[in-house]
Amino acid sequence: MTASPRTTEVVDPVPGAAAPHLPPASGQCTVQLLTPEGDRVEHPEYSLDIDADELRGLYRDMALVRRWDAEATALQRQGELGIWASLLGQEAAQVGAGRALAESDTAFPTYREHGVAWTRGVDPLHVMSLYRGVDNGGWDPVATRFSPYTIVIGAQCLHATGYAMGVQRDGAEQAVLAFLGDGATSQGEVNEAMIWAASFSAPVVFFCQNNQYAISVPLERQSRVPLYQRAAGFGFPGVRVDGNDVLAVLAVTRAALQAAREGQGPTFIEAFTYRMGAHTTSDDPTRYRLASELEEWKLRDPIARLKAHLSRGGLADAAFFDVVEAEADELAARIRSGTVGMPDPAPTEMFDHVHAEQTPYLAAQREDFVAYSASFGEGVER
Amino acid sequence: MTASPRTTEVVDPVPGAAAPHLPPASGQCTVQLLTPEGDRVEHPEYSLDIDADELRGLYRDMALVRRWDAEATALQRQGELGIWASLLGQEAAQVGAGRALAESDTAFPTYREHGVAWTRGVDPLHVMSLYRGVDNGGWDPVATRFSPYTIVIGAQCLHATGYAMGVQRDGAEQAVLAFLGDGATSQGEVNEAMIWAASFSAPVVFFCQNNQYAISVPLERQSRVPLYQRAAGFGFPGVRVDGNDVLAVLAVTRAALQAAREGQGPTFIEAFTYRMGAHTTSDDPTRYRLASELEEWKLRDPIARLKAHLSRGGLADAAFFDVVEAEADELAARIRSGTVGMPDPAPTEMFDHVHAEQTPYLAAQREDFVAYSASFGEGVER
Amino acid sequence: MSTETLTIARALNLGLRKAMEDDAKVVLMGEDIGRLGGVFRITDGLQKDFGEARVVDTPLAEAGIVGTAVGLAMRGYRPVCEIQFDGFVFPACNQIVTQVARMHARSKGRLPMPIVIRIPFGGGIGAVEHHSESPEAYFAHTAGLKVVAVSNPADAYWGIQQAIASPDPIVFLEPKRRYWEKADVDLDAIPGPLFASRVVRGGDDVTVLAYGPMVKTALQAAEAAAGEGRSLEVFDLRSVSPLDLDPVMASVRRTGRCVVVHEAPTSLGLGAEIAARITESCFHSLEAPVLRVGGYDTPYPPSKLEEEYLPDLDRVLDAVDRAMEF
Amino acid sequence: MSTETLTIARALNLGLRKAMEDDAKVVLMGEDIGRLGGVFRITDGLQKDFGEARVVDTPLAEAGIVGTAVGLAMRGYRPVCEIQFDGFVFPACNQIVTQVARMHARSKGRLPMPIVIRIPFGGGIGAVEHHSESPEAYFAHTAGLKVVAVSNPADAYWGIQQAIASPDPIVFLEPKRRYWEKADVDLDAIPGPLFASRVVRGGDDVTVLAYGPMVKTALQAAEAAAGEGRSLEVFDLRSVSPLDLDPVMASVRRTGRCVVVHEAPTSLGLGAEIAARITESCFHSLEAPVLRVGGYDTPYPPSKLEEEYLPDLDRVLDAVDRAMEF
Ligand SMILES: Cc1ncc(C[n+]2csc(CCOP(=O)(O)OP(=O)(O)O)c2C)c(N)n1
Ligand SMILES: Cc1ncc(C[n+]2csc(CCOP(=O)(O)OP(=O)(O)O)c2C)c(N)n1
Ligand SMILES: [Mg+2]
Ligand SMILES: [Mg+2]
Repeated sequence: MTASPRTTEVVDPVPGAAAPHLPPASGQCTVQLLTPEGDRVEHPEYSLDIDADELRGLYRDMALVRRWDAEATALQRQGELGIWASLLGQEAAQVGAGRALAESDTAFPTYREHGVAWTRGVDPLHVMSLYRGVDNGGWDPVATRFSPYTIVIGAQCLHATGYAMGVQRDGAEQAVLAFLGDGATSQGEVNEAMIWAASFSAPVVFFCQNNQYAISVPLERQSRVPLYQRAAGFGFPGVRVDGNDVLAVLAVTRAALQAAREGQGPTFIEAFTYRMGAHTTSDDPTRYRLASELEEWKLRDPIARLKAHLSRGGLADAAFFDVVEAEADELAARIRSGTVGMPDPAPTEMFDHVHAEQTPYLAAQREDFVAYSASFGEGVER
Repeated sequence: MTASPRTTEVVDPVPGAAAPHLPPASGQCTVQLLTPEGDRVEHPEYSLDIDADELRGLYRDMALVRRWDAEATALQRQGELGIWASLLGQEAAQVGAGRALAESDTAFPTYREHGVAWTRGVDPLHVMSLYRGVDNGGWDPVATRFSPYTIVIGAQCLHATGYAMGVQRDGAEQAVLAFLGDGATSQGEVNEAMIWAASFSAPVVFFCQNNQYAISVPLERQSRVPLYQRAAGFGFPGVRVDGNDVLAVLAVTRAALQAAREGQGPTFIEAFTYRMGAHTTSDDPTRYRLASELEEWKLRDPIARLKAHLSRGGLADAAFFDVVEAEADELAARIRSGTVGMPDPAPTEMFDHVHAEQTPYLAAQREDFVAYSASFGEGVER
Repeated sequence: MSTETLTIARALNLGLRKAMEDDAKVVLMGEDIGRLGGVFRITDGLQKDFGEARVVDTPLAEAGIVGTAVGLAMRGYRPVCEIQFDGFVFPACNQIVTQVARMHARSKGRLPMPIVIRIPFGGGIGAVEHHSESPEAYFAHTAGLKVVAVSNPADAYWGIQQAIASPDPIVFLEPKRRYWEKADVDLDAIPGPLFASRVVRGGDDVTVLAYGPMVKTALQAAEAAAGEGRSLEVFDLRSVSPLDLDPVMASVRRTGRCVVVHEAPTSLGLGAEIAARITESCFHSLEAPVLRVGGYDTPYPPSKLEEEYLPDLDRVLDAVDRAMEF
Repeated sequence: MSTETLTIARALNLGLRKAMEDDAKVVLMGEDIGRLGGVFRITDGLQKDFGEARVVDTPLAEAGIVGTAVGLAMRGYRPVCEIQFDGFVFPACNQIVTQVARMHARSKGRLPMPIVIRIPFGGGIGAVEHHSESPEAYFAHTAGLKVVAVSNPADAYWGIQQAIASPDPIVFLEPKRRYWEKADVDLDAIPGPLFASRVVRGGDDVTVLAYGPMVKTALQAAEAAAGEGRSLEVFDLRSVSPLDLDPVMASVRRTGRCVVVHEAPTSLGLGAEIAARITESCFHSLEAPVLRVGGYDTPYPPSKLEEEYLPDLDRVLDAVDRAMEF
């Protein structure tokens, strides 16, 4: 958009805010291997040969994380979580990217990558504990190669790049996957991360889930050109993939990670998708976007798409879907009981990990705290 | 460059640091209107019709600021300045950009834009006072439409963008020119400024003097692709101009500023030039670059180039050059005496501009300071 | 006389609206402040009424918000920046500390910086990391900045207007956990000075100082203490920088005892500066050292522990006891 | 025993070299630290000897330097970041405060952050704006960080090695105006603990506290005071966070008087915290309030005025007089 210098009225629309955010019209340079209708299509650069088992595995992953997400939203409504950031609609982007990782690769998530956590073998309860306010995430980032959730927008991109510089120094054939949102692309630190990755040719892939919104602010406020084009300005490849097509995401991310492992440096992936739910359980999207937009995107549902492909292709039968359904019920039940039954942390926890070597002054504060609590007869464990 | 993941030895060269930084080979997409030999050439997109008076004016500007620069360097050596940042070699970039500004436009410099200051009518002594440690720059930024020197790399780019957003809101037909160096392009804030300028289509032009180095660090550490390409990633035009060709710089900057005034939004200009001197008087370039590189660039001297054009074209005679020479002598003398004779600031100055409305506590500190100084018989003026 | 019952959130919204009506140069900038009205709805309805040029939904970059505000201020505007949560002000640190705070001095007064940086601050809302911080000490230590913290709807309504009208840059701290607390506000009253402290409860035994969300906590403590026959004089400092301590010192000379309360980590929190100044000025009147009740020197904990972390009525009373027994 | 006469700059250079020899995981990162050896030549020769993978000339971005250091630390490296000048640490503020300081707590100890952030700090070198700052209070107020300031070649040599060996993130402050001051350093000595204060001159009348560049100033004051028959006990605090105040308090209980000296603005400078703690612990022993000698609450002034701004011998003696006369 171009602002007329003559009037202030049009100086600052959120450009395109009015227009609904529709999926890229076919024919646009977006990598797709599975149409919204579930038909397999070929792409000149990105092929994927994948067997029925793997396809069913991807379906199962997406179905289970969606159920986890629904259960978490319900638990928040019932007061069992402080807040929840839903991944609804982004299952293909997250599962596709997560499954593209080799075991020895490392991922740096935002706060919404529950689907990636799942693929890394992170126990959902270790994510729930963060949103319940028990801790800042209970999983072991070293063992899972899945770094802590990062809430300060974009900060993890520099961590991922630095980690990748470490991988280079170790001479290891590993890659790093940095997750970020469309809004995050405006943070200075995120752009610095791309500048560093290019300068050092670090083995890091920036995986941007463009879900069209940063809370209420539409993509157009962050960039007036497609996000994947940002990378070229920094001197490395950018590619846009249909983020609701798990196969395309898997293929594109795999290729980028492999290139990184081979020393070809960074890639920026824009996974074009849609946040079908609210930003978080505290948000009310009706204030800033049209219901029709959501309806449009429901036709591109990432799970329905793969299900159609599996069914029509005879790659999965009703029994399979029933089993997954049952698994989902089990998972949901486990998450519910595990969350509700989660013990509160020991109050002294807050003192115990501030430093690797605690200072005498903080140790004294801890002692005072314990004594003070005891004075109320509260049995604070030491 | 591509790092091999197998060895740490090649992980981190400053790419290209070894290779000398030569001017762009002709044939590259660099706008040039005057060859190093002083021949006028045409460019399909950028024409400049300029009369002999204006040409001589540009020569005069460049000759005078170079002389000012030389005098300042000498004064620093003699202990009259704390430090000096030389513009030697960048006269064409600065004078060309400065003369492209309309009177009502506004410029946001770094700490090296003495040539731009000159074109804005800033008294050289008001720049000298900064490097002498008398103040942070003595000129009136409102009257001169030349903002204070900014030493924190890149910070001024956001100021320029915000100022341009103000211009939009005023519905004024004015443009803003933000200066930055090649190193500055790596700062997050600079990239944010470009993102904002694009998002709001603000009337700001980013004028980057790529003088090949950020102190000792060569351009290749900041970017592995030409800097002007950065802009495309943000969705606005970028152009590279021969920074030692004052005519090309003038034409390209004029066009970009006019586009901004007309509401077409930002442009990024990479003025490809060379820092012929040290980073500052505290720096020793022999530690990090080859003498041969400097020799190469001397053949592209921006002033010699225009002088050749003026002489051969019969646009200026010996008398003219003598007059400018004499003017330069005068200017140097005025700068020398003005600098050496510059009074120290009143100590109480440091308290007087902290706030527009001074706080009682700071007023009290000031009083105590005055009383304390008086106790030594120092007559501190109140 | 028109008096309305307002929450702090609503009072801020009305105050911003009034400031925008009074001065066409006032521009609001921030993430999600337009269409959404801000995550706390403080700017609710303002973009609809004042347009997108005056209520700007910005890209997601705090340095950008504050840095462009500097440029707008140079152009004669009065930008009001919203930082969405306290924990997200740090990307703007460079612009705030090296630019906003110094432009007036750097330009010898030629470039005033009438910028307000609004920050919902403090804990107690059960939020995740970075949403419950108290960063005021960073700004109070920064020469060139002024810092105020409001505690009630009336100060919110008048304070935001006074801050916007001020020629100096002001970090304006809003007690997010008190956003929804109500009080009567006289919209015709003549407001007192912005940078003045205020006695909110008279007393004789101990002088208790607080600001922002802790004022209510201090008042609750005073109420409880009264039950035990102890009378606390409670001050709402209101301005964190500059500090208005003369009235406080007069009180301390009377009571001989002083307790400072804030949520920020105790080490180098405002309590440190206040204790140092009061001790220097009231040395011979002090019966006990100035005691500090603050957050522990740890990162703000996960929300299940925030009640243990945050100063509360009991911790204030405990400090009062220690001051009395000293 | 091998004793060498070293400047602080040279001692740091040797200390860094030793640390890199001892541990292959040590990586230096910063602007101009490779080929140039840093603007102060602290890393002179290290890239030549250890290669470009271990002495990294970075792009011009402080957030990038510190943010990538976090990632390198997660990968098992021990990054040592050089911030070229004190005034340029602010772009890294977000990474330092919200990431470096908290990663260990966030991960419940699973992700230690053995990161050293070297900052040449303080004034007195006749520099332009942003080259003479004292930002230590920002970091000392940040839970999760440790902050040390060296004052002499021996502490520089051992301190930098101890800081690099520490599992915790440390802001390492180097007194730039003292870089070229010499002293003998015993390279075989067994160094004392990093986080301990030290008496550098014994005395009975007033306890004077300083760190970094002000230690020399305090000692000069003590020398002058001795001439007037006044005996000052001078402490080099060495560690700014945590503060090692027990020995200081023992001294204050003896002298009854205390003066704290630093270059940073006085309001919410380290002097505030130190005064508050000492007053609380030594209340009944104090003959006078703890007095603070610091920078004024103004931006660091143009260099022609820095001598007026910086605490010097006379200002310390003036405070000592006031403490004695109280
Ligand atoms: C530095 C910072 N500023 C502001 C916020 C508040 N905030 C949380 S999420 C969000 C929007 C992020 O949008 P995007 O990057 O697109 O990710 P998404 O939530 O859409 O997945 C904002 C502004 C934050 N967490 N960090
Ligand atoms: C934020 C910040 N970091 C570091 C510095 C120290 N410094 C001063 S100039 C400079 C190099 C700038 O290079 P460039 O942007 O290319 O401008 P040039 O000096 O070449 O004109 C550096 C690192 C600074 N001034 N600001
Ligand atoms: Mg988004
Ligand atoms: Mg340069």
